[in-house]
Amino acid sequence: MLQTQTRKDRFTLLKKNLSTFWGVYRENTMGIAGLVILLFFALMALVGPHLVTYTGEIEGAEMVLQPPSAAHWLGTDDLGRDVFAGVVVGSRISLLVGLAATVISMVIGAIIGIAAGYYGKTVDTILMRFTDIFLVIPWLPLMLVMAALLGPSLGNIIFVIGITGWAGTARIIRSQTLSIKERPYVERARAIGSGDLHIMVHHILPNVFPLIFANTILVAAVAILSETTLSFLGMGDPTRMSWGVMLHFAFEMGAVSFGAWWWLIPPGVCVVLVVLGFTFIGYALDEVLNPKLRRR
Amino acid sequence: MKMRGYVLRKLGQTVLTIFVVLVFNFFLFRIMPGNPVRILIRNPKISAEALQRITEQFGLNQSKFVQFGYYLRDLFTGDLGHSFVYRKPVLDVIMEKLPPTLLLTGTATILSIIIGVILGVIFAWKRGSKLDVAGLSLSLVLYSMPSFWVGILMVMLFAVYWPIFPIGGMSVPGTYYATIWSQLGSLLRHMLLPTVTFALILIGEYVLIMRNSLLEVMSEDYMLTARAKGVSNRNLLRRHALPNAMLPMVTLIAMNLGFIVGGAIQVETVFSWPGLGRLMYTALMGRDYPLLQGIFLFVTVCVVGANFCADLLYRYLDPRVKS
Amino acid sequence: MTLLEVNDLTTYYKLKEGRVRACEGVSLRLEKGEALGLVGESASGKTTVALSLIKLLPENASIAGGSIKLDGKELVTAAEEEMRKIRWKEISIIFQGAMNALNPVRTVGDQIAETLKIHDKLTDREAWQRTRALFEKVEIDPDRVREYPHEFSGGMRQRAMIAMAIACNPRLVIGDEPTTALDVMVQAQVLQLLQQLREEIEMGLILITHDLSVVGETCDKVAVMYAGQIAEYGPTEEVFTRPAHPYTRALIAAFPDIEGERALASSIPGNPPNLLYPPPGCRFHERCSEAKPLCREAQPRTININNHHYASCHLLDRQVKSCRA
Amino acid sequence: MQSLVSVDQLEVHFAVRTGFMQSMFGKETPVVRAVDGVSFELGKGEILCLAGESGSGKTTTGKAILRLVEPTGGKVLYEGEDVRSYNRLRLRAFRQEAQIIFQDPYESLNPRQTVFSTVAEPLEVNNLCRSLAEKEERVAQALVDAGLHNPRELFLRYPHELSGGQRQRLAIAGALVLDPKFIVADEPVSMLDLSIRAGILKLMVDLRDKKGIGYLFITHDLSLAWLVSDRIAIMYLGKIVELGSADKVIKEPLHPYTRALVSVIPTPRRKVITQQSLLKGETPDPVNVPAGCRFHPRCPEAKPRCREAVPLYREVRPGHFAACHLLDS
Repeated sequence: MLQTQTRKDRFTLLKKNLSTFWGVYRENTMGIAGLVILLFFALMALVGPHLVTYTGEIEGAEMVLQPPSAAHWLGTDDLGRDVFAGVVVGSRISLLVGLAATVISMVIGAIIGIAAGYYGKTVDTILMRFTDIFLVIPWLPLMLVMAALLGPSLGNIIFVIGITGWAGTARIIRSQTLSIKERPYVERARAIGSGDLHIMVHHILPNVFPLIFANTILVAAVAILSETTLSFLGMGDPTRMSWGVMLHFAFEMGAVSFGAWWWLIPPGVCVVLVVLGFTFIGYALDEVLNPKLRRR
Repeated sequence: MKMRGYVLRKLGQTVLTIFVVLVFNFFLFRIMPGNPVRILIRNPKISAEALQRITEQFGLNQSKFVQFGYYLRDLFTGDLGHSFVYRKPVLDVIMEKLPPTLLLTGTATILSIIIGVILGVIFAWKRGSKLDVAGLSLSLVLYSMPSFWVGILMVMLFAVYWPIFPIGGMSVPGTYYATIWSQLGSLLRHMLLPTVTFALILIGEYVLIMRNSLLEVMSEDYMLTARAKGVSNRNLLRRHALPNAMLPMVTLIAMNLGFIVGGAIQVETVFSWPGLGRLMYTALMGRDYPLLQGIFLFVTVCVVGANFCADLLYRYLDPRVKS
Repeated sequence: MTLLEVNDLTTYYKLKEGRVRACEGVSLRLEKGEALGLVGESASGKTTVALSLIKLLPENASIAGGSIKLDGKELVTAAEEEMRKIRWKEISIIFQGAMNALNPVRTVGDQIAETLKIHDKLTDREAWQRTRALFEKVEIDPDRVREYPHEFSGGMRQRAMIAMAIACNPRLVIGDEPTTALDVMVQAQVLQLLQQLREEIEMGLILITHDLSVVGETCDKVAVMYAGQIAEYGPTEEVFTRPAHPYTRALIAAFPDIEGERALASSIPGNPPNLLYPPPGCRFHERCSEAKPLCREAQPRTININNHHYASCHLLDRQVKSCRA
Repeated sequence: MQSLVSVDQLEVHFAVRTGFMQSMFGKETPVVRAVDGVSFELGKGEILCLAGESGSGKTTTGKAILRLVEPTGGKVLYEGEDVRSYNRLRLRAFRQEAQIIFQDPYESLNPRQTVFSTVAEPLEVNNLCRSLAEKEERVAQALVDAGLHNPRELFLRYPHELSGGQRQRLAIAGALVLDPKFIVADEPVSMLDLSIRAGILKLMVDLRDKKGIGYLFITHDLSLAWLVSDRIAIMYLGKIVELGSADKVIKEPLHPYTRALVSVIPTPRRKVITQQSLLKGETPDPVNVPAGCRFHPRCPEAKPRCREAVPLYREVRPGHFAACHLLDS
């Protein structure tokens, strides 16, 4: 895409593209809100765990399941641990799992989608049949079964979420590739003697990329939700605190009937905010990158 | 003729999908390292005859192909194995738990589709208004919530904080109901909270899709034609926009069947609803592999079958789909 | 008798960047049963004029001024309820892409019968009977009324659109590029059909097109639009043989004529202006080979050249000339 | 005139895509006969026009010559060599000399490529430049040749920042940079406004005069064909029905189909269309090609023989070919 002559030109062009993009994106309230939310949580995950102490030691029976107070802003759990500190520490694992799984999904989805769309015919038929099968298999049971068989660990949960989440992406990218493949500029590229690889790298990829980008954001939202759900259902790594693991323990230890709302609500709110943040950005990108929608 | 070809093709795809799921399932539970059968055999406390029985049942002393044949034979005779926890055939356990699940998911799905479509239409029609913005934001928030967490909030609010509804289950254990009506009333009271939770989870997405789909349709040229023809607003919506806008909804509802299964697992777990979803959670917690595998297969085949029906429905609704 | 009188019609689109002055000060007049051609290049505002006439502008557009009188009745101020009765019964419209202008999930006949039921209050049976008759009139096999748009060929869909447009015997039909996407032969067939129908039922026709020949073929009068304004307006023959505006002249010169000389005409340099920021003075001055300093400063008046032939150009303005002298 | 491209009985048949099940049950797959036995010669520096309605196979013919669509039969000779026998390497070399310009300047340019990249790409793909300076020089020259002055200012622009006419000039520059001898121009002006068409056409004719480029000009517009081309070939349902010098074909057409097409050539000053009888119906689908003469179901002069025998395509008058039974008296 950026095969323009000198490094200086390349830089000028990059600046021009970014400023055009930012100029449109900036106008989008939703997009800015999403960005602010995500920046906040990214900061929490990066810096937060160094600022709080979250130990698994019992601080004494009187400190168990305490409602919020000045000492414990969000109260304590059944082991007397500070819920606020748990939320901060958990953010790191939750985001890590979500992002890592997203990368797996997107790489698989993009490769399968582009290959199926570009090569067409038999390759397409086989890959898409396979994708469709993945699309109809109920997603949570599949993840649960795989997670149960693999055993609870951070790597496994990332693998399970990543490996089950690519099908929708592959479908979307395939259809976009199909439509780009038929554009005259691809035919023109062939007419000047370009090979398949050149066409895929210089013509298909740059034009599919905005879609991959927008889709990554939405897949990330789903991945975070998946992590929470799997961990809640007991498939998470119990030694690595995440929002989902926290909710699992809270539920199993009867926080609901005890009325320990301070233990149940904060991690949930965090999940909702992060997912909302991703969704907002996804919607905004969709609007920015898809001018047809912009007028609404 | 064309229709028959279409049905045949879709049927072929469905059968293929189910076959792949079977192979996948076999692979998952028999071949993968650390698979349950191997764990079973490794159990040092296992008796010699039990080991013999298992070896025979799964054809462990024979080739993988023969094992797969055994597996298929068992499936087609309805033998999904024996549950460790319930000490009963897996299929029996599933059938026992199926009706409560169907009751809950069916009610919630129908409810959410109706409400979702209506709200989506209203928001699209009044796009840009305060109502639209508020509805859209709420839908997005609902869509972003983990399903189980919505359930937990509902229980905390309406069963613990204000104890209006029972905390879970389908009935009060050990109660004798004098009349069918009192039994039904109790059922309704138990059902309300999980149903509403379930519907809330689903509505968000339906509203968003319906609204977008309708907006898209309303910007089409034929809608301009219809307006130019002097069609009244009511008919514009009912006879011109909705038939087109409902098409993506049908696809979505079909695609969502898998999501509904996922929702059922979470909602039933939170509300201790005695259905398939909670059964799966129990199987997971108790590492009851035969049961887990049975539920997974059963649910997948149901969803694949339902998708097949949705495809046929779509074909019926959209005259443009050619075979 | 005057069927339609448009005076000083002005329509703006609101965009984030500002106002798009898509149609400014447009005045037209159409006698009963007359055909008027509205010619212009892409983005010259012709479709905006059409949509303004039936008040079906997109949400971000509105009529900012002027009047539209149909049989003496003012439409600009008419309420939506009233417009709904006028639409199709009095003014109908044929859109460009008939594939998209017909609802894909309803049969073609159903969509035509619907209009008859709405406006002529026909029963279901009568409406379908009329629909079959209309199909015959536009030369489609009436047995195909129950087919869906995708089962029709491009030409047939456009014929069906025409059948729909004349269903309620409107007094004015607006054709927005009705033949553009069609093959030459089918285009000719459709034009011929329109001409026949016009002779049969006395309807006024406003034909919007970028193709001068279509206008020459079917219209009594022509209005040439450029950048949202009418550059020249008059009887077709007169305008095409003695074009007064430099733009019209260039446009006609650019049209290949197999009976003329076999040589490439020169094109008009430059591009039409962006209507967000239209140039001051005459909107054509940047591309005009005869532009004078005045053209850059003042908007030209509309000059009556002779009987019903008008053009907006400083070069034709005697007052301007005499001032100079 | 020396022949640059010579096409002999070119055929392009597509199998209609059917489902897996149908092909498994051995149903016969229908074939679209998009191009069905087309022959013509194009001289060096000649402009030959392929004219016809949509579905006549004119675009497919153009693409098949460049092997952008693989021909299923017949021969294409480029400077005496069979294009169909080319291996990858030779095909690449051929494609440096034979270029294509597409109809829609909005679609034929990659929206994410700058003007420079668009024009430089052919050079890079074929490794034709040793230094950056040389590349810049050649790109700038091609842009100037295509009528885009001050080329260096345009280098970093994107296609959407250009006007329709500029875009088509950019597309032409992308073809010119390789110094082609042969260009297939597929409806190069039909998406452009009338007022900018003439400029593009003039550019193309000038390039022929200056550089001796031969054009296969594909269009549906006969008056345009008459204006720019030396000879015109009229296509109907995958076959050429008539071929001759531009003046002869337009002024003295032989084939009834050509006559019908010529009779509806629009002109702003006279009413020609609405005052005559027209051909009925539309061009049929190339899946079900009529037997005998393909045009007979719509031909106003059809005889019984036309329904049975395929008419011979032959030189009726010197340099003027046609395929019609009515001409074999």
